[in-house]
Amino acid sequence: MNWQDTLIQVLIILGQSLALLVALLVFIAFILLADRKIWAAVQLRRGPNVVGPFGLFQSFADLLKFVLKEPTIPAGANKAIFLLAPLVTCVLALAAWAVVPLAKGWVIADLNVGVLYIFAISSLGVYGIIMGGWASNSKYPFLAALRSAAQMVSYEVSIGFVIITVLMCAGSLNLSAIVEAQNGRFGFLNWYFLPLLPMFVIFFISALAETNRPPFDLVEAESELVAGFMTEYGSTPYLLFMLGEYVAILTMCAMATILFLGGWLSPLPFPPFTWVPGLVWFVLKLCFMFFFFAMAKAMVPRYRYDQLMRLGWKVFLPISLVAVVVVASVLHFTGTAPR
Amino acid sequence: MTQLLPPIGAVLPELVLAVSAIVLILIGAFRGEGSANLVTGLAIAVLAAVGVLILLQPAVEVTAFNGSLVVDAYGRFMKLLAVLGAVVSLIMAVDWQAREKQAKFEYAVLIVIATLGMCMLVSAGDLIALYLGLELMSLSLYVVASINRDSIRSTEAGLKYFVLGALSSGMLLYGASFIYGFTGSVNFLQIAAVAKEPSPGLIFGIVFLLAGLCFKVSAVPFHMWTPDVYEGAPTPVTAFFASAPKVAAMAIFVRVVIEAFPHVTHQWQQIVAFVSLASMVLGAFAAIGQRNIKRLLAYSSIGHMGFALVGLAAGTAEGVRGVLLYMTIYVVMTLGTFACVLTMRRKGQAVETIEDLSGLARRNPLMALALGALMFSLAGIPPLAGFLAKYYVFVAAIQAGLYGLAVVGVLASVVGAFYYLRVVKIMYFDEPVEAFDPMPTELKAVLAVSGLFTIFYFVYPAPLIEAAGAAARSLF
Amino acid sequence: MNALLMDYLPVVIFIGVSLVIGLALLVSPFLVAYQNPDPEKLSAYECGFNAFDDARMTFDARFYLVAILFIIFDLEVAFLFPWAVTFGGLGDLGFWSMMAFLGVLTVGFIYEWRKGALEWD
Amino acid sequence: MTDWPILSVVTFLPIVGALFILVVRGDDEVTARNARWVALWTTLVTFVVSLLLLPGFDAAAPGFQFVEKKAWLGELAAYHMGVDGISLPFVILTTFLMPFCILASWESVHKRVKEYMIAFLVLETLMIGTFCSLDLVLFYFFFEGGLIPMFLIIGIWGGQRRIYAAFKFFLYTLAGSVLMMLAIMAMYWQSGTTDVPTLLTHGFPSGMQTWLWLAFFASFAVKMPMWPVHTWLPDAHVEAPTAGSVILAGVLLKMGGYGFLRYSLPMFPEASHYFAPLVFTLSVVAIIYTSLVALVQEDIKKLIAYSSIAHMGFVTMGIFAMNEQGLQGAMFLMISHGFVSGALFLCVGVIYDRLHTREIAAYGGLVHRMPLYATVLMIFTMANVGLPGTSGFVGEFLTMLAAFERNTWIAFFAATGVILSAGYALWLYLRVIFGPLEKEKLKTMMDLSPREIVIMVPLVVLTILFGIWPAPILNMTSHAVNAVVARTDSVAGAVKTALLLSF
Amino acid sequence: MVIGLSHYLTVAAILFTLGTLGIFLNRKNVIVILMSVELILLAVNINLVSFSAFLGNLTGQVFALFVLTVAAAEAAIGLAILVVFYRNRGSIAVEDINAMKG
Repeated sequence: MNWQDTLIQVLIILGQSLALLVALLVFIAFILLADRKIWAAVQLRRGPNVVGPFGLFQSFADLLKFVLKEPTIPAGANKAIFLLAPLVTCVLALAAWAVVPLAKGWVIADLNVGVLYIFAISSLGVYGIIMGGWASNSKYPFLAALRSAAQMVSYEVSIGFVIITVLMCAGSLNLSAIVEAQNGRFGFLNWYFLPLLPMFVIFFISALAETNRPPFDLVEAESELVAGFMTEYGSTPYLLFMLGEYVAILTMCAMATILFLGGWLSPLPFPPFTWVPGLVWFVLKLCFMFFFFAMAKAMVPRYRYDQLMRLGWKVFLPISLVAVVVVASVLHFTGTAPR
Repeated sequence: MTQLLPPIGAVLPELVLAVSAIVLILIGAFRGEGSANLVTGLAIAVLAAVGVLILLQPAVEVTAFNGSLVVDAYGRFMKLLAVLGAVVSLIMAVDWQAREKQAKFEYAVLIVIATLGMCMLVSAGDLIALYLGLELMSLSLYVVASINRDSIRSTEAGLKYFVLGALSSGMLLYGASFIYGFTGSVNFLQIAAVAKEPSPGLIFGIVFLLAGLCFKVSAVPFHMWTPDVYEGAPTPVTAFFASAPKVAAMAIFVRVVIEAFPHVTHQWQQIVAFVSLASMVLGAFAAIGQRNIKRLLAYSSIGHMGFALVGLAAGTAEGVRGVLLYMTIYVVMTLGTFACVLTMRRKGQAVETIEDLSGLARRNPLMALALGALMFSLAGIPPLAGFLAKYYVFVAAIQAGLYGLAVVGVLASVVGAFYYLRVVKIMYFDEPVEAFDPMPTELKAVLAVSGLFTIFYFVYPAPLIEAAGAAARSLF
Repeated sequence: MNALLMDYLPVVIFIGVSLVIGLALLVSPFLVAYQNPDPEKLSAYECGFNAFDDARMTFDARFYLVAILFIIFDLEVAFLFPWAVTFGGLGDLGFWSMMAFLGVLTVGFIYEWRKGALEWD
Repeated sequence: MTDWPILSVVTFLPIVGALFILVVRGDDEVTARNARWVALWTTLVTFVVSLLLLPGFDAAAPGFQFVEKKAWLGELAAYHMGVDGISLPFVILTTFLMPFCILASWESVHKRVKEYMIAFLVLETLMIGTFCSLDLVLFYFFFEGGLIPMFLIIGIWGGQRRIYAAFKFFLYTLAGSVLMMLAIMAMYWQSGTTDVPTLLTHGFPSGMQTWLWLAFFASFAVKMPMWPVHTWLPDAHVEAPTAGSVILAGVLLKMGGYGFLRYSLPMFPEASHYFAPLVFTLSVVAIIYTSLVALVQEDIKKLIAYSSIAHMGFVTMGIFAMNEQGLQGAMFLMISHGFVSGALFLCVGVIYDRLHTREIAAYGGLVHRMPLYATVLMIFTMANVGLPGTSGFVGEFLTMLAAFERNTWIAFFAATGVILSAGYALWLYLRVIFGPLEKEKLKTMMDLSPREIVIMVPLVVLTILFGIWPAPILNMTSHAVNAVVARTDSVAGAVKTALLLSF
Repeated sequence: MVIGLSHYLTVAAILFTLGTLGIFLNRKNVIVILMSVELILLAVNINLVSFSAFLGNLTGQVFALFVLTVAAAEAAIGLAILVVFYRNRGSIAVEDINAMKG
C-alpha cells in the first residue's frame, strides 16, 4: 500500500469519525433535553420550554452559557491535572464509540476484541474522576472522587460477569458478531435479553451505578454533596465532565442494545420491518434504553452509600458469578455452545 | 491434550494441600474468630498426612501437566523436608498464638498455602511452574511476615520482605524471559536440549534467574532482607521462614541449574561459587556483633545457605547429595533452635537478646544441653550432625576441584564457630538471670527430637545418606 | 503485524478527533469568557467556611480494600473473556478447569464476606 | 582373642556412664554424690576393660588388632576401629588417667558436679576413639569432638580468665583442624577412601603430599602444641580445673604426636622428609624458648605448662628424626609425660585446693608441714627433668640419641634444653618446698589426705617402674614404630634413587 | 525503520533498569517502589511477548498472562501490607522504615 492510499484511507476515517462524533454530540444534546423533559413529566412539570420550540434548543443554549462562563482554577489545585481530568473523562467516554456498530458495517473500527476494548476504556474512566477529585485540593471533591471510584469499580465487576455470559452465548468478542449471533428466525425472541433476562436486569442496574446515575448518584448529589468531585469545576471543564457522563450513559445504552437487544436487528424479522435501516432500529433501541435510565432517575429514591456497596458486592456479584456458572453449565451440558 | 490430565497419584499431595487450604478457609470463615485452634489443628493434621502421602508415593519418576511438574525422588525428598519444616513450625506456633493473643486461623491456612507453593516449586519442571510455585509461596510468606497487624516491627518486616521479594521475583522473571527467548522453551529439559553453548543472552538470563533465586535462599549479595525480616516477624513465623521456604528455594535452585543448564555448567558454577563464598564469609563475620538472637540466626542462616551452595557449586551428584543432607540437617537444627527462641519469654513477655540466655545451664540444664548441642552443630563441630552436613558438601567441592571455596569455607566456619560459642558461653559460663516461663510440651518435644537428632545422628546416618543419594541421582 | 496495526488505526484517529473536540471545548472559555479571579473565588469550597485543614488527609482504608478486591475480580474477568469466547471448543477439561477456578475464587469471596470486608456501615 | 567388640566397648563405656548420670534426678547434694561415684566406677571399669586388651595384644603381629569394621557414612567413611603398638599405649594411658581425674575433682569441684562428670566421661570416649579409629573421618570426629567437652570444662569450672582461655583453646584448635578436614577430603578424592590401613600404603603424589602434610601439620602442631602456635596452652592450663589440666597435658597434647606418628609420617613420607628440618627448628626453638619462658613464670601451672611445651619439642624432634630410637623415644616420652605431667598438675591441685592460689611466691617451706607431699613432688619433678631412674629419662634420652644421629647441632641445642628444664623445675621445687615456713596460711596446711595418697601412689610407682624397666612400653611399640620407620626409609630411599636417576 | 526484536528488548531493558533504579534510588515513598515493581514486571512481559512473537511460539504469551495475574495478586498484597504498615507507623516514607537496624 503506497502513501497516497494510506492518506486517502486516513482521510476517510477522519471523516467518518468526525461525522459520528458530531452526530453523537448532537444526539446527546437532545437526549439531555429528553432526560429533563421526562423527569419534569414524571413530576408533572413542563421542563425546559423556553429556548426554541418546546425548548428544543435548550442544550445548545447551555453549551453557549458554559463557554461564556468564567473558568476558575482553585488556587491550591494542581493546574495541569485539574484541567486534564475532564478532558480524560470526556475523551475516554467518546473513545468507546469507535467500536460501536450502529448498523451492519457501520462502525469506525471493527475490532475483534470490541467488548474488551469498551470494557477497558470504560474502566479507565475512573482515572478522570480520581484526577479531578484529587487535583481540586479540596476535601469534598476528594472524598467524592474516592467514593465514586469505589462505586464504579464495584459495579464494573458485575458488568464484567454479565458480559461473560453474553460472550459464552455469542462466542465472539466482536460487537458486530455478537449482534449477528442474535439474528434468527424469531426476531426479538432470539435476542439475548430473553434467555439472559436476569443478566439484563443486572446489567441495567449496574450500568446506572457505573455511570453514577440516579438512584446511585449519591457521590455527585448536587444538593447534599455539592456535586461531588466536580465541586470546584465550572465552565467547560464542568461541561466536559457532564458530557463524559452522558456519553458514558449512551455507551451503556449502546452496550445493552448490542448485547441484549440485538443491536441494529429488526425486532420482527420480516418485511416491512426489515426494510427499515438498521441504524434506525439501533437508535430507537438506544432511546428505549435511555428512557429507562431517565425513568429510573425520576422514580427511584436515592440509595445510601452502604446500601449501594452492599448491593454491588453482596447481591450482584454473587448472582452474576452464579449466573456465569449456570450459563456455562447449561451451554456445556446441552452442547449448545457456539463453536 | 491427553498428557494434560495428570496421573492423580503423582500430584495427590499438592491436590490435598490445595483442597484442604480451601476447606480450612471455609471452616475458618464460617466459624469465625474462635476457630484458630481448630483450623491450626486440622492444618497440622493435613500437613502430616501430606507428608505421609509423599512418603508413600512409589519411587518412580512421573511427569504431569506436559512436563510442568516432575515428581521424582529428588522432589519427594525436598517436599518431605519442606512439609516437615512447615508442620513443625506450625506446631510451634500454637502456644505462641495463645500467649500473644494472636490466634488467627489465617496463619495456619497461609502456611498450608505456602506449603502448596513449595511443593509446586520443588516439583517444577518448567519456568512457568517455577514462577507460580515461587509466587504462591512468597505471597503467603509476605502476609505471614506481617501477620501481627498491630506491630510496627511485624508489618515493617512484611513490607521489607515484600519489596525485596517482589524485586527478586522481577529479576527472576526477567532472567526467565531471556532464557525463554534464547532457547525457545520454558521446560527445563528442553532448555537443556537447546542450551548446549553459552550465548550472551542465555548467560544474561541465567544470571538474573540465579539472582532471583539467591534472594529466596537469602544468599549474599541478596541477603539484605534476612536479618530485618527474621527480627521483625513474629518468632514462629521466623522459624517457618528459616526452615521450609529455604528448603524449597534451595530445591528449585538446584533443580534449575542441574536440569536446565547441564551443558553450561561452567557459567553458573562461577556464580554459585561466588555467591556461596560471599554468603559463608558474610554470615560468619556479620553475626559476630549481633545481640538479638533472631538476627544472629538470620546471619547464621545466610552462612548456612552459603555452605549448602558449596555442594551445588560442585555440580555433581555428590554435591547435590551434600546439599540435600545439608538442608535436612539444617532444617532440623533450625527448628530446634527456634523452639528455644520461642521459649525465651519472661512473665509472658518475649525476650530476644542472647544475654537473656545467661546461665541457662543452671536454670534449665536440659534445654541448655540441647541448645548447646545445636549451637555446636551449627558451628559444624563433630560428632554433631552439623559437621557431617558440612563434610558432605566440602567433599563434593574438593572432588570438583573447588579448593579455594573449600578453604575459605572452612575458615569461615571457624569464624562462625566464634559466635555460636558465644551463645554457649552465655548459657554455660555466665551467671543466671531470671528463669524463663515454663516450656510448652510441644516445644519440648521439638527441641528434644531436634537435639537428639543432632547429637546422635552420627550413630546411624546411613538411611538418610542413601535417601539423599538416591534423590540426588534422580536429577542426573 | 501491519494488518493488526491497521485495525487500530481508526481507533487512534477517532480518539484523536475526540481529543480535538474536547480540547476545543476546554480551551474556548479561556479565550472568550470574562476572567477576573480573586482569592475568595479561587479558594476551595467548604460550605462557605475557610478550609479547616489540609485536603490531603487520610481516608478510610476500605477504599483500598475495594480497590484490591476489584483488581482480583477484574483479573478474573480478564481470564474469563478468552475462555468464554472459545467456550464451545474447550471440552470437558476447559469447562471443569474454569469451574475449579471459579470455585477457588468463590471461596475467597466467601472469606471476604465472612471477614466483613464487604461491610460499609 | 575375644569376639566381642572390645574396642567399641572401651570407647563407648564412658558414654553409657554419662547417660546414666544424665538420668539421675534428685536434689543437688545427692546427685552430686551419685555422679561422682558413677563416674569413678565407669572410669575404673573402663580402665579394667581396657586392660583386657593387653593380654590379647600381640606386639609382634603386623597391622592392626581388635579390628572392627562396619558401614557408616555410606561410601565416604566406615566405622573402622583397631589398635596397634602406637595407639594401644595411648588408649591405656587415657583410661588409666581418667579415674585420677575423677578423684582429683572429688572435692575441688562443687558446682554442677553432674555436668562436670558427664563432660569428663564424654571426653574420655572421644579421646579413646581418637586413638582407636582407623578411618580418617572417624578419627576427625573424635579428634575434633573433644573440643566441646574441653571447652566446657575450661569455661565452666575454670579460673578467673576461663572464658578467654576457653575461646582461645577452642578457636586455635578448630582453626588448625579444619584444614586437616580439607586435607582428609582431598585424600579421599585422590585415593577414593578414608580407610587408614589402605592410606598407609597408598602413596600420594609428592606435590600433593606437601599440601596434605602442611594441613595435617597445622592441626597437630596446634594440638601438640608447637612453637609458635602454643600460646593457647598456658592459658588453658592455668584456667582449667586440675583434672582438666591433667587430661590436657596427659592425653590431649599427645594427640598431636600420635597424629604425626600415625598419619603424617607414614602417609606423607616424602613431605615429612622435606619438612623435617622445619620441624627440627621449631622443636629446638620450642625447647629452648619455652624453657626460658618457664624460668620466669610466677604461676606454678603456667610453669608446668611451658615445660610441657618444651617436652613436646622433644617429642616432635624425636618423631621427625625418623629412626627407631627417635620414634620409640617420642612414644615413650609421650606416655611418660602423660602421667608425669598429669601427676604434676595433680600435685599443684593438692596445694591449690588448700590455698587457692598458684603463685609460686605464695608458697615456701612446705616440706616442714607436708613431708609426704614434698617427696611425691620431688619424684615427679625429677621425672619431669629427666633424671635417670625415672620414666622421663628414657624418652628424652632416646630422642636426643635420635636427634644426634640426624644432626649434632640439634642434639646440642636440645641438650641445652634439658639443662634449662632442670633449672626451672628444681628452682620451682626449691621455692615451693624448701626455705623457711614463714607465711601464716601455710602453717596450717595439712599433708596429703588418704584420697590424695591413693591418687599419688600408682603414679609414683609407674614413674619409677618405667624409669628402671621401660621394656613393657618399648616392646609394645617397637614393632609398629619399626613399620613406620621402614615406610619412611623406603620412600626416602626411593626419593634418593629418583634424584640420582634424574641426574 | 523496521522495528525488530532488539527494539522491544531495549525498551524492556530500559523499563527494567528504571524499575530497579526506582526501587534503590527512591528515597521518598513506598508507593513508588510498588510502581517500580510493576514496571519491572511490565518489562518482563514485553520481553516475553516479543520473544513469543519472534519465536512464533505461544508459550511466552501464556507466561505473560500468568505474570499479569500474579502481578495483580502481588500488588494487592503489597498494598494491603503497606496500608497495615501505614496504620502502625503513620508514614510511608522510605526513610521511616527503620524500626530495625543492623
